This record gives sequence, structure tokens and C-alpha cells, in this order.
Amino acid sequence: MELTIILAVPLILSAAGLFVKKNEGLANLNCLGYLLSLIFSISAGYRFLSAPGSLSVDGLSLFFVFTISTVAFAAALYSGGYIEHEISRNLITKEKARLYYPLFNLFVFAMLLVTTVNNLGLMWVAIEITTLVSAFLVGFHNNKNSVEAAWKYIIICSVGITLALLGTILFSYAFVFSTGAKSLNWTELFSAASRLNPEIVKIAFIFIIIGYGTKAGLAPMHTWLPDAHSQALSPISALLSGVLLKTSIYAILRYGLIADKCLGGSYVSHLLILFGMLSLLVSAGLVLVQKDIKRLLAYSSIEHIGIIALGFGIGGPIGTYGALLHMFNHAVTKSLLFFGVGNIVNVYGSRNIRSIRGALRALPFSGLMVTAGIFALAGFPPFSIFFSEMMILLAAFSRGYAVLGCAMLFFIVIIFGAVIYYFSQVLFGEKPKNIVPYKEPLPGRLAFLFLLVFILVSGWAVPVLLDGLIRSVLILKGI
Amino acid sequence: MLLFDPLSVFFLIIILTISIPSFIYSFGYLKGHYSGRKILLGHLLFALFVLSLLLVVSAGNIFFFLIAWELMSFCSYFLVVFDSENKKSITAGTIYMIMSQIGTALLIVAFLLMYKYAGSFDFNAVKAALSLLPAKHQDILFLLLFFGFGAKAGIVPLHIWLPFAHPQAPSHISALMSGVMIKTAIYGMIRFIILTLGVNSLWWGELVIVFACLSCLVGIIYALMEKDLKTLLAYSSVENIGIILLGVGGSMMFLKLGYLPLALLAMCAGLYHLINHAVFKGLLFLCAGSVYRGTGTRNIEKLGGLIKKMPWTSSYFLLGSIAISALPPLNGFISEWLTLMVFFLGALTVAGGIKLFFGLAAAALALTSGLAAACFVKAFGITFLARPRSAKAENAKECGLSMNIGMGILGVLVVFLGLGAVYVVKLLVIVSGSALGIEGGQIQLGSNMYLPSPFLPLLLIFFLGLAFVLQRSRVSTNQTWDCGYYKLTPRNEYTATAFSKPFRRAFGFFLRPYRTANKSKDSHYHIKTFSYETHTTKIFTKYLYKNLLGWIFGLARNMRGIQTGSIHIYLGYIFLTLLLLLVFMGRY
Amino acid sequence: MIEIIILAFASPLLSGIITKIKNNLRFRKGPGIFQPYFNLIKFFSKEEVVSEHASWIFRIAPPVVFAAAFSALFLLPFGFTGDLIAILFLLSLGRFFLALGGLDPASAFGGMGSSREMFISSLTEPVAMLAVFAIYLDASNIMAVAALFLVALAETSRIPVDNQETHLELTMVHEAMFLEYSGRSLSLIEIAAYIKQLIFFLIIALLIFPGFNGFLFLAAKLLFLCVLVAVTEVSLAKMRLFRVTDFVSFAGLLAVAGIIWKIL
Amino acid sequence: MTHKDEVYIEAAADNFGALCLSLHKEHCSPVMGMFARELKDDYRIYCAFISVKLKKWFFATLDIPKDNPQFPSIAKEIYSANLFEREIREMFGINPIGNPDNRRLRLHEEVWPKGSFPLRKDFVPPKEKPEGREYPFAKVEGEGVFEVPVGPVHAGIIGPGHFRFSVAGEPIVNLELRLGFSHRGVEKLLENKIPSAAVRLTECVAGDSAVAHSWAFCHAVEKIGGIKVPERAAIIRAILLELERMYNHVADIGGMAIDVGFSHPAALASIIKESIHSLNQRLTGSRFLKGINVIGGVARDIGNLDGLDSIMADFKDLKGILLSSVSFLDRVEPTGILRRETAENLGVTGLAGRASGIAIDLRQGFMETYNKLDYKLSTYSSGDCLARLKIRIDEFEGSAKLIRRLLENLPQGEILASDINFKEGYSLGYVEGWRGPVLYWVNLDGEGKIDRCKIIDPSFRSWQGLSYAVLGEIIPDFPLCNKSFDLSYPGGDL
Repeated sequence: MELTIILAVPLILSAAGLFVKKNEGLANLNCLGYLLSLIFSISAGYRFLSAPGSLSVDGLSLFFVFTISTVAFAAALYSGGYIEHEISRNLITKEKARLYYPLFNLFVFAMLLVTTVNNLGLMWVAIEITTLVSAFLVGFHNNKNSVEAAWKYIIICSVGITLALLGTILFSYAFVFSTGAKSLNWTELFSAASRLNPEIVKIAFIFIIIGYGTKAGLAPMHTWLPDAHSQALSPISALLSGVLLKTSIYAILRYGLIADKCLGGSYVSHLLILFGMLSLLVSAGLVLVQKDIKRLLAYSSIEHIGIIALGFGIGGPIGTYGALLHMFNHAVTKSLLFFGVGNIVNVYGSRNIRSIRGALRALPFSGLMVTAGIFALAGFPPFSIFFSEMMILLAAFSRGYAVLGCAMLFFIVIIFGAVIYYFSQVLFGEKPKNIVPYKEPLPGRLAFLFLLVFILVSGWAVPVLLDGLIRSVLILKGI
Repeated sequence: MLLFDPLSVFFLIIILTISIPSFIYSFGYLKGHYSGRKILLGHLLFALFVLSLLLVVSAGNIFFFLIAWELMSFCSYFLVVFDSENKKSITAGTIYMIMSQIGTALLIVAFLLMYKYAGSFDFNAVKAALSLLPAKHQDILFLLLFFGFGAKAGIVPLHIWLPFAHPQAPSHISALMSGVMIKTAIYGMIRFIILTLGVNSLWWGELVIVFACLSCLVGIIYALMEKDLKTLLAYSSVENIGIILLGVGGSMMFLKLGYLPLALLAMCAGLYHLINHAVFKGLLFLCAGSVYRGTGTRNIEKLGGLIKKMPWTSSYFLLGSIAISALPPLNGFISEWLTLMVFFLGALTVAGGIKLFFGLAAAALALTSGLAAACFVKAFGITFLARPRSAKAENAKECGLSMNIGMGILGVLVVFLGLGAVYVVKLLVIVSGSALGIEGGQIQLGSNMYLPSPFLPLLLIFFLGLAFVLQRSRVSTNQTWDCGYYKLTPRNEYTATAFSKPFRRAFGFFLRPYRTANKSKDSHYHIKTFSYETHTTKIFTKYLYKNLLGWIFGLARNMRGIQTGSIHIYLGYIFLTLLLLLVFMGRY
Repeated sequence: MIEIIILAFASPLLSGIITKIKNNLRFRKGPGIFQPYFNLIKFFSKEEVVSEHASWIFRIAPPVVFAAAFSALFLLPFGFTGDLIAILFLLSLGRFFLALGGLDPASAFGGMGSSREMFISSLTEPVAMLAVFAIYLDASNIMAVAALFLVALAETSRIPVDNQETHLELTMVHEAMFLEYSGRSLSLIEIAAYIKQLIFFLIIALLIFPGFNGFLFLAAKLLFLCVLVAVTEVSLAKMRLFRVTDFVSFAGLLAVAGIIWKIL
Repeated sequence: MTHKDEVYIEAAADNFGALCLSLHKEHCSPVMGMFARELKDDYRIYCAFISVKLKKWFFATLDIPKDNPQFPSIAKEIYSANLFEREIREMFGINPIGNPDNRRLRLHEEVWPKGSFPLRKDFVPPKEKPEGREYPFAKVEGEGVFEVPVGPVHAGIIGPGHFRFSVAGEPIVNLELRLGFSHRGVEKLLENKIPSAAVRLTECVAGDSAVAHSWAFCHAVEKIGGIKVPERAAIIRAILLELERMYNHVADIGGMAIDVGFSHPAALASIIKESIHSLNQRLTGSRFLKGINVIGGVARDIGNLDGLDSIMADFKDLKGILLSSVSFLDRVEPTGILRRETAENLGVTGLAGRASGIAIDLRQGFMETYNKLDYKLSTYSSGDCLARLKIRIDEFEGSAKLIRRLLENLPQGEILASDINFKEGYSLGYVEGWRGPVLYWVNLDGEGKIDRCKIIDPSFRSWQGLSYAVLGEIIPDFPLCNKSFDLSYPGGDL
């Protein structure tokens, strides 16, 4: 029931675009709609926790649904003011802005679909839809850079997704091969996992991890990501970074569960660790030499995807718990940052770090939020990422990956240094004289505050819902 | 959650002792300098900072300690960049934050290793588990903890943030940072290395002492070269951390060697200096802030003659200078005396080469205190004495009441800690006992043998009185004699650069001084303008950090090559990865 | 105690004797050995002139120097080494104020003296400490005593480190600091210098042939030291200012050698 | 009337500079002297160069109309002219166009009013208020740089001079001298005096060079009048000149020792110096050899020089002590280096020049009395205090040898010329004093009175050398450097 509504809401909202003429109206409608879907995702979660069988999906899906809903709600709150501002700066026309909301809703719908379908084929299709829809949003400005970014995005992700298709087929082949039945249903595959041919599964999983890993932004397949994230509209960047990447991780996780069960041991772990470390390495290197503030955040997303991959790779109850929690924490934190940076970029009219100074003066509210967000992102207490990172590190050390843990810390410190170096220059300093201080509209502010609550709270005390859902995933993984 | 043993309480008291006067001081200091909202923010951050400091020293388990530790860095960062419009502040903040995080990263590794061995973050559980650990692992833990805390304490060569960060913060914060915050690292060392890990090898103590000596000397030599009053004080903090660590390191050695009374005494010396330094460095920073408020500059080459314009501030600064130069009868003297005494007594007790080791450490300390005296003659003499060297100094104004009260409290403490040494030591024995995990009552220290002669202040006062009586005579005022030239200007006064020149020359191997001279000429011998400046090379920054940064950035720049922008290459990555994985699949 | 007071009164005599010996070595008659007393009396009867730029630091410096030196002297019959350390610190208290007194009148010479004095003393201090350390390990450590003698030369502003007799302001070390002082303040500083000299000589005297420390023996040993100092002063040129580091390092090496010698 | 060792070349305003430059280059000579003289309608400027090779003096002369008293400065190309140009401006009000340095040398702003030029013939002592401006020392910019003012009142017995050290600590960054505190107006005092009455005054120009100065003056006057000085008198003059050299050299050797705190040899040196002084007194009745030189010869004959042997024995000890003392040698070597190039450019001659490798000594080829003595001059190239010390030692010993040889050559006979007359004319008198060449350019008027007498003591040029020699040395080494030059304040201040 709830899931249907959750899935229906974005569809209805995108249809609403045909009837509602005013942008403001659309924005408000969106907010309401996503509030609704957030509420329903929470209620679905609670229902699942009290009676696990009563829903067609498991805790993993619900965890992602909740994450997506949270970020989508915030993005919806933020979009209104942002689009208005874009219009007022003549970056997009009013007419074009009307196109934004349907695309936004379709995008969210596709992501929700990915995480709720049980059929792996359908999931593949849904992921492809996310690519297509979001590509429009990446190229929304329709200038040279954004179109190029969108093209790169589509081509690279499509190649990736083709590989993922191969992986999917291989899995299905293995299933057919060992059971005789034909199905792409995850539940069936999972239950038959131990009987699948390990060699095929190994190959298949490689295709999956590379294929979906491309979309997830794991290095070295991450190459599309910095361009796409920096060119997209800021609320979309938030969605891209905050949740889209994670939906691909979701897909990898699903296959990972099967592969783990089939192969046992550490095959999946090692692959995840490998890609996790690669991602950290690449992002650490590239963050250091960034000039574009949004690209900087994009690379930081690669870092965090790496950390998440590491968390899953290291595994164990603490590691997995940490990785999942980190996924949520990163989603909210990164969204907040993209929102804040979006405002800054809009006010300064530049994404170049060197030309932005004194943001705290120009945008007192957004500046403050970004300041908090940066420290949150860097893993400072009392913000939540500190706790999830510590969990992953703790798992690394206590599960015999001490060297890995040290390396991870090393990269985190380097990235931290770079981020602090660049952002302290952006935030502090003298405000340029020609910049007029910007007052964010109320819904925009609410979006920040909404996310900030999660950032502040979900480290000290993981919300019951999240905690329950994560625990159910642990049970699913059999740990 | 919280832990209140004598060690914690000792640190809690120090924190409060410094933060209360600093807080009082801050009212006068912030007023008029910042807008109302910013002042409020300042007080809020101050309160948070003090809270985090309190939490650090009273954290009941390791994880909580880590959180408090990070909170402390977090708050202090914002205080460093409090003058957020100032470019220097931003740089200082960044350097501070990065160095602090490097240290914290080392600590996190250590803590997680502890967790790995103990399965818990509880101090006692960890302690029990660690005692079973093989020596090699303990050594690794020790190194991680020592350098992790060392980064915060500012031991050389991890000190580079300190001279940036401390001067940039508002002065009452500098007082707190230099006076207290870096001491929490000492607390950490005691709590984690001595109490939790337990001293396992003699070389631990030796390493601590070696780094302590290095910090002492490097810190004070840099301080001597410095022209910025607050940076000078910051470097001097590096020095004093070294002196404190001499005591702590000595204590570790004696603990390992089994001389408990000496270990206790060494710890007493270290802790005594710790509280002394907190008090007089706090006082000096507050005075420096007052000078800054009164004149608008911290460059001592532009100051001078302030003793007439700012009588109170200069008296306090003099008091602090005497104390920090370890001159009797004030507090710095007692603790350095105690430290020296410990080394002497230790040398008598231990055998062989360690005697020489202690001897050299004592000499290093003596050299340090000699240089410190020179440094503060310079700091006080050039800043406050003689004639004003610029209009800013000419128009200096004395600070207001609240700032005076703040300084006054610390000034009284400086005197008390010097004259009331007997009582202080009694308390410190208890604290040291707690710091070493032994009951203070178990060990009897002979009473007065461990303090300088109690007659000393009396003798001083008596002879001072006598001298004043003798000095009374007819006095007249006249021009300063300078070989008969009639027109002396402030340009004829000794400068700070000049004062430190002999040291620059003597320690040239380390300071690598160089000079820049620019002349514009009419002919070879007709010089129109001539400018001349001397500089020193910060060798740690130049040879260690710059290289390291260059190396990292070089790698990063090379790495940018992978993000070429060409889709073909991007796709190539994907297929290459696929290929490699498939080929090497068997490995997984 | 009474011995100390007698010695304190006799302290200018040491300088008088040294000057006399020096002059005789230089084929001169020289002033009588009581000349330092006459000088002091002369200073005491003179009016004092204070620079218009000086502050109260200038006035209190001489009493502090005086008090520090005398306090140090009265710690001398040292019961334990701690007092020896305290003596070193007390002397540096005096130096600290004297250096400030040098900076106070806004003249270049005073600053020059302060800078040089603080430079030299900060180098001699660790050597003194090492020597005391070596002596502490073993009282009859002749190398350490030799090191202490070199330190004493530096601390009492004798050739080759400083030159008490020079009239050239530019080359002065110790005396440049109190060029501005006159009258009674100057005499206080001079007395303090005599006392300081006495302290160093006494320490050395107490340490050579420690068995013979009766009053007469002590006087004989002090006289011997005076001769030694005088001969050293006459037969050497003053070092370049920055060569002092070599001189002091040599003394330091002596002290370290003394320690190593006792360990082996 | 011309003399065979003096060549005068007239120049016009537009080629004066070129002429000087070519003389300067051709004869490798600094400006040995540059001075003005007032004619009826003109001022005439003389610029003197020395040619060691040709044993001649070259003078470039330039006439300047009185109504437009200015001439093109040559100081930028030939720096040794700098001080002389400033002197001309100050004394005559003739402006050297293009000289960047227009500060006063001797007529200090604090005392002298503006626009008062004492060497002009119509000069009357000014009654206006002094200018009162402050003397602008060159300022070295830069944080931490300050100035140490030393003098004009010094501890010890030295003349008055103000030294302004710009330092940033001990090493000397820049040193400026301000002299002229002992300016007595000697050149003005000499005007309108009968030469025989003026000799006593020239002895006082620099008290430690009484023989050299008076001899140089006599030499000039004797040249003008063609007065033949009897050989005995000439040799006596030379002996006395060498004695003067000896007592000054040994005094300086002792002074250098005392400045580095090396008191034992210093005491020895003062004993030697005293022996020479008493020898002087025995020979001439004057410890400082005053009152001996008169126009045309010497005022009294000398007795025997018995004490010389014991003096030389003592000196051998002194030399042994100094040159074998490590602590002493460490102080003097390599302190206060004056590079040869700098010395040449500044016009440092004499003792200090020879220590820097400039082999000019008027006793070689210029002064007739010495011509047959085969005198060997010694030079050193290092230009440091040790070199100047060794020059002194060598010359002390050399002087002793010279005296012995002169005594051997001492003929019996008159000591005073018989035909003493004062004609109109001008000429240069020169003597190698102990510091270096002492030059007197004298012009007598029709009545035989002095119309213009320009005195050039080597100190005037060499002071500049000191300020370059000490650069980079530390302040406490300055007295040593100063003593190693031991320049004359009054000789420079006139």
C-alpha cells in the first residue's frame, strides 16, 4: 500500500506539470508530495519492523526508499527557491523551468523503482531510466559544458550498464544452469544462491560490479561523475551525489548478497575493498588540485562511495552497519552541501574557488550551513559521519584490516586538508564589494534545517527506524 | 562517562584557573573591536571551547575522549579564524586544522588498536588487555600516542601550526590555547602512555626527553628570532612544552628503572611546570593582547616606551617575563629547579651512560633557560622600555578595568606559585601519584631537600631593602649620553632584530639566516637608497613540510592526468579494469 | 656566616689584587690594591644622573642586581647541590635586570651590552650546569673545575671574553650595559660584580683541594686564582665576539669529558 | 715659471671632465687633490694626478667665471674627487654640477650660516644665524635596522669625529663618517702670511706628522724660490721624518694590541714609543719633532742616535709576541678588508693603500733625498688589519735601516740655505709622511706672501676607505679597524 503511494506520488506530480501553470505552484505541490512520500516511507518502515512479512520488499529496499524520500523531500523544498533564483539570473527561462519539475519527479520515481522492484531485469531497466532522465537534468542549462557533461554521462553509464546487463544475464544463466527454472527474481536467485555455479557467479559479479560500479562512481569508472555533478542544477547534484550513486551501490549489494552466499569467503569483500581503496586514492589525489567548487564536492562523493564500498568490503556487523549508516549520513550531508554551495555559486556567479571569498558574509545562513556541512563531511564530531566512519574504521581494525584502516585514515586526512584549505578560503575572508547579500527563501532554509537535524542526530543516536532497517539488512546478510 | 581522579581534577582546576581570568579579560578585549553579534559568538565559542577542554580531561572512556578531543579542535579552529576576514587567520586555521588532524589520525589508529586488543573503550579494560601485549605492539602504540599527542602539544617538528594559530586567535583565546589546550596533550600522554599503556621500555622515556630537549631549544631559538610579540610567545610555548616533557620523560625513565620516588618527583616537576606555564603564559598572552589593543600592532620593532604609557600591562608583562625566564623567586624558577634537581638526583642513582644522558638533558635545560632569559629581555626591553619607535607606540593607551583584572588574577597566581611552592608541591605529589598510578602516600619524599632554599625569598627581600636604602641619594635627570652627539632619536635604540643577532649568528647552522639588501645608486659609490633586512629560514617548514607537500601535490597533479576529458580513454579504463579483473579473477 | 660577611667585604680586594698583578706583569706600577674601595667611595659620594628616557626599571635594576648577588653569596656554603643551581639562577636574575637597565635609557650602547651579555651568559649557563653536574657526581673532578674556571672568566667579564679595562664602548660587553649608571647605583652594580666574582672564585676554591678549606687555606687559594686570572688576562688577546661560542663549547666539552671520565 | 715635475694642462668647461678622466685612466691615479683658487675675475680649479711611472704630477685646470660659479662634476666617474668637490663647494661656493652628494663637510649646519664661503677673498666672519638644519645621514631602510651614533666625544685620547653605524645587530651594514669637528680654517689662516712665519702653523695641521707637513710646505716654497737646501739639512729632515714614522707606527701597533685587549705587547709598544720620543727630544729638543724645519733647511743640527739599537731590540720582542700570538692574529686577520679596487677608487694611498696592494710611495723616485738610498717599499695584497700591521712593522724596520744609511751619508756642512727669497709663483710640495703622501700646493703673491695654500693630508681621502673596510665586520671590531688606519682628524678637517 505505502509503496504504491510512494511510487505513485512522483508519477502524479510529474503529471501535475501538465495542469499547474505556475512554477511556484509546482514547487509547492512537489514539497507536499514528497512530504507525503516521506511520511509513507516512514510508516512503511515501521510496519516492516513490526511485521517483516507484511510488505513485498525487505529492509534493504526500505532503507533506500527512506533515504531517497528524505533527500527528495529536501531537494523539493530547496528546488523552488533555487529555480526562481536561476530564472532571475536569466540562466533558464520560465518555460524551461516548467520542464524541470516533471524531470525531477521522473528521476525520483526511477530511483524509487530501482530500490523497490524485486526483478533484477526490471531493476536494470529502472537504473537505465535514472540515467536517461538525469542526463536531461545534467544538460539542463543547454550550454556547451553541460551538454558535453551530459553526453559523457550517458555514454559512459550506458557502456557500464551494458556490462551490468551482461552480468545480469550471466546470473540468470547461472540460475538456469543450476536450477533449470527461468527467473530474474532476486528472492529466487538468493534462495538458490548456494547452488549456483561459483565460476559463473564470479565472472558475473565482476560484470555487475564494474557495470553498476560505473554508475556508482567507483574509481576508475568514476570519470563521468565530476563533470555531471558539477554541471547539474544544484538540487539535482544533491540527488545525484546523495542518492543516485547509492542506488547503484544498492544493485551491487543485491548481487553481492547472492554472490556472497554462493561463493562464501571473501570474493565480494575483496573486490569491494579494491574498488573502495582505488576510489579513495583517486579522490584524494584529485581533490587536492581542484579549482571548481562543485567538482570538489563531486570528488568528495567518490571518496565517500569508496568509504562505503570499503565498509561493505570489510563487512562484519560493525562494518556493514557503518557502511549503511554512512550511506545515509553521506546522503544528507552531501545534499546539504550541494544546496549550500548551489546558493553560493548562484550568488557569486562562479564555481571557481579562487573567485569566491567571504561566503559567510554574503550568505550568512547558507554559509553557516556549509561550514557545518564541511566539518560534518570531514568527519568531525558531533556530526554523524564521524560515527559511521569510526564504525568502518573500527571494523577494519578489529577484523584484521589494520593497514587498510591506516591507509583509509591517511586518505581521509589528505582530503580533509584539501577541503578545509579550499573551503576556508571560500567561506572566510572579505566579501567582494559587488556581491549583494542573499536571503534564502523559507522553504530553502527549511530544507537545510531538515537535513541538519539528521546530520546532528543520526550519529549520537541512530533513529530507531534506520537502526531497525539496518539491523534487518544485517540479518539478511546472515551476520 | 566522566572520570574524576586527582589527575583529571588537577587539569580541570588548571583549565578553570586560566579560563576564568581570560573570560573576564575578554569583555574588555572584545569590546569595541567587534560587532555585538560577533562578541556574542566569541563568548559562545569560548564557552564551548572551555567545555570541550573540560570534557577532554574528564572523559571516562577512550571513545568519549576522542569525541571531546575532536570537539576541542573544532572549537579552537573557529577561534583561530575568529578574525575571519583576515587572510593570515585563514591560513593559520588551515595549518592548525591539518596538523591537528594528522595528530588525531595517529591517535585514532592507536585507539582503534587498543579497541582491537581489548574489545572495549574502557580505560581499565584496555589497560588490562594492553599489559599482555607483546613489546613490539606496545612500542607501536607508544609511538602513535606520543606523536599523536605531540602534534597537539607542539613538539618539534610537529610544532609548525603553533606559531601560526596562537597569535591569530584573540588574545584571551591564545592564553587559553597556549596555556591550557596544548597541555591537554600532556594529559593525554600521561593518561594513555603512562597510565593505560604502562611504560614498557626505557627508550620511551629517552625518546620523550630527546624530543623534549629538541622542542626546548628549537622553540626558544625561534622565539628569540621573532618580532611579533604573540608569535614569540607561541614559540616560547613550544619551549615550555619541552620543559614539561622533560619532567614527564624523566618520570617515565625512573618508572621503568624502578625508582618510584624519583619518578614521582620528576612528574611533580613536569606538572609543576605545566601549571606554571599555564599561568605565566596565560598572563603574557593577555598582556600581549593588551599591547595589541593599546597600540594596534604586535610588531615589537614598532613598539617601545610602553612602560610609561601602559604601566599596568608592563608590570604584568615584567612579572610574566621573570617567571618564564625561570628567575627566582617566581614560579618558573621552582619548576625548572625541580626538573634540574631530578636529573641530578637521577644521575646519582642510575649507572653508566644514563648519567651523561641526564647531564646533557640538564645542560639543554640550562641553555634553554639562558636563552629564554635573553628572549624575554628582548621581548620586555624592546617592547616596553626606552623610547617609542613609532607613532603607534607613541599613542598607546592603557587597557581597561576588566582586562586589568584578568591579568591581575594571573599575576597574583604567578607570585603565589613561586612563594608558596611548599604547598603546591604537597598537592602535586598526590596528583603525580595518581598520574603514575601509585598512591602518593606510599612514597615519602624528604621535605625541604626537594625545594630550593626557603630562605631565598627572604634573602632577596632583605638585600633588596638594604640596596634601596643604600641607593638613596641626590638624583638629577639629563640626556642619555651617547658620545656627545646632540640629537638622539628612537632610531638610535637597539632593535629586536639587533638584539637577537648574536644568537642568529651562533645558531646559524640551524637558523640559516640570509639577508636581502637593495641599493639604488647614482654611481657605484653614491648610494641613493639602501634597504636591508635579515631573515631566517624555517628549516622544518622548508625542508620537511614543503617537500612533503610538494611531493603530495606533485602526485596529485600527475593524477589529474587520468581525468583527461576524453571519453575514449574513460571507456578504456572501464574495459581495462574489466579485463584485468577477469584475468586475475582466480586470485580472489 | 661571619666568614661570608668578611669575604663579602673583602671581595673588591680580589679585583684590586688582580689589577695589581696584571700591571706588574706589564712593567707598570699600577694603582694600589685598595683602589676598588676608593672607587666605590667616590661613586657613593657623587650625585646620580638618570636619563630622561629611562623608567623605574632603570632605578630598580641596581638594587635587584645587588640583592641577587648577595643572596647567591649567602647560599654559598652549600649544603646540597640544589643551592648551587639556585645560585646560578639568582645570578641570572641580576643579569636579567641589568640587561633591562641597559636597554632602558634608549641608547645604542646599552642595548649592545645587553644583547652581548645575554648572548654570552646564555651559552655559559649550560656549561656551568654541566660542570656543576659533574662536580655533583664527584666533587674532585678536575676537568669540571677547569670548565668552571673558564665559565668564571666569562662570567666575570675577563679576557678573553670581555675586557674590563677597555675604554671603547663599541667593544664592551658587560660594562656597556651600565654605561648610563652613575653615583650610588653604579656602585651597587660594581659591588654586585665583585660579589659575583667572589662567588665563582669561592666555588672553585672550595673544589680544588677540598680537604683544605680553612679560612687561611681558602684565602691562599683565592690568591692563587687571582694570579691565574691575571696571567691569563695579560697573555691573551680578547676574542672576537662570536668566537666566544668556541670558547664556551670548549669549556662544555671539558665538562662532558669530566662526566665521561667519572662514568668510565 | 714651471717645475719639471709638475705639468699643468688647461681645460675648458666642456672637456674638463674628459681630461680628468683620461689623466685618471692613463696614469692609474686617483684624484690626489682638487682645489680652487681665486683669481681676479675667475676661480681656477686644479685637479691633481700622480704619475708613478713618469714621476710627475699632472694638473688639469679649469677657469670658472665668478658670476657663474659652477663646473661639471667628475665625481660620478672618478669617485676620489667627490670629497674635494664638496670641499670646493663649501669653501668657495662653486657648485659641482652633477655631484649627488651636496652635504657639508666641515662648516656644520649647526654652526654655520648659509652662503658663507671662507676661502673667498672677500670673506668676512658671518654674523647671521646658523642654518640649523640637521645633517642628513644616509638612512638604511628595513625593519630592525638602526643607527649607532658614536662620537664626536670619544673615550680615550682620539680626535673628534662622528661615526654613524647602520646596523641590524653586530655586523656593520653601513658606516658614515661626519668629520670637520676640528676644522680650524688652517688654509685661511695661512693666507697673507710670510712663508717663514707659516712653517710653525703647518706643523700643527696634524700634530703627529709635524715633520712631514712642515717639510712639504718648505718643499713647495723652496721650489718656488729655487732655494737650494744644503744636503746635510735634507738628510736631517729625512732622518727626522723616519723617526716620526717610527714613533707613530709603534704607537699604532701598541694601539691595535690594546684595542684587542692584548695588554702585554701594548705595554711594550708604549715603552718603545717613549724611547723614541726621548730620543727625539735629545736630538731636537722636541718630543714631537717640532720647530726643526725652516724654509731652506733645518733650525738646528742633530746629535748622535745612540738609543736606536735598544729600540730595535725591544721592537724585535714586540714583533715576536704579536706575530706568534694565535689569539691576536685571530683578531687582526682577516678583519677590516679594504679591497684594492675600492682603495683605488677612493684614492686611499700611503700606508693603508700599500696594505691593499697600491704601491705608491713618494720616497721612491719623488723625494730627492731618498733617491740614492735604494729604498724598498713593502706592499701586501690582503688589505686587512694584519696587512696594515705588517706594513707598519716593515716600515718601522725599514725606517731604522734608512736612518742608519742616512747617517752614513750625512755630510758635514751648512744646515740652512743662504739665498732665501720668496718669489711670486706656485708649486707643489710633497713628502711621504707616515700615513702617506702629504701635499702642499702653495701660491705666493708678488709680495712673497701666501696667496693660497692647499693642504692635502692623506687622511682626507683615506677616511672613506675606513668606512668601506669595516662593512660586514662586527661593531666590536671597529676600533681595531679604525686603529689600523689611524687616520688624522685635524689633518682631514684642516
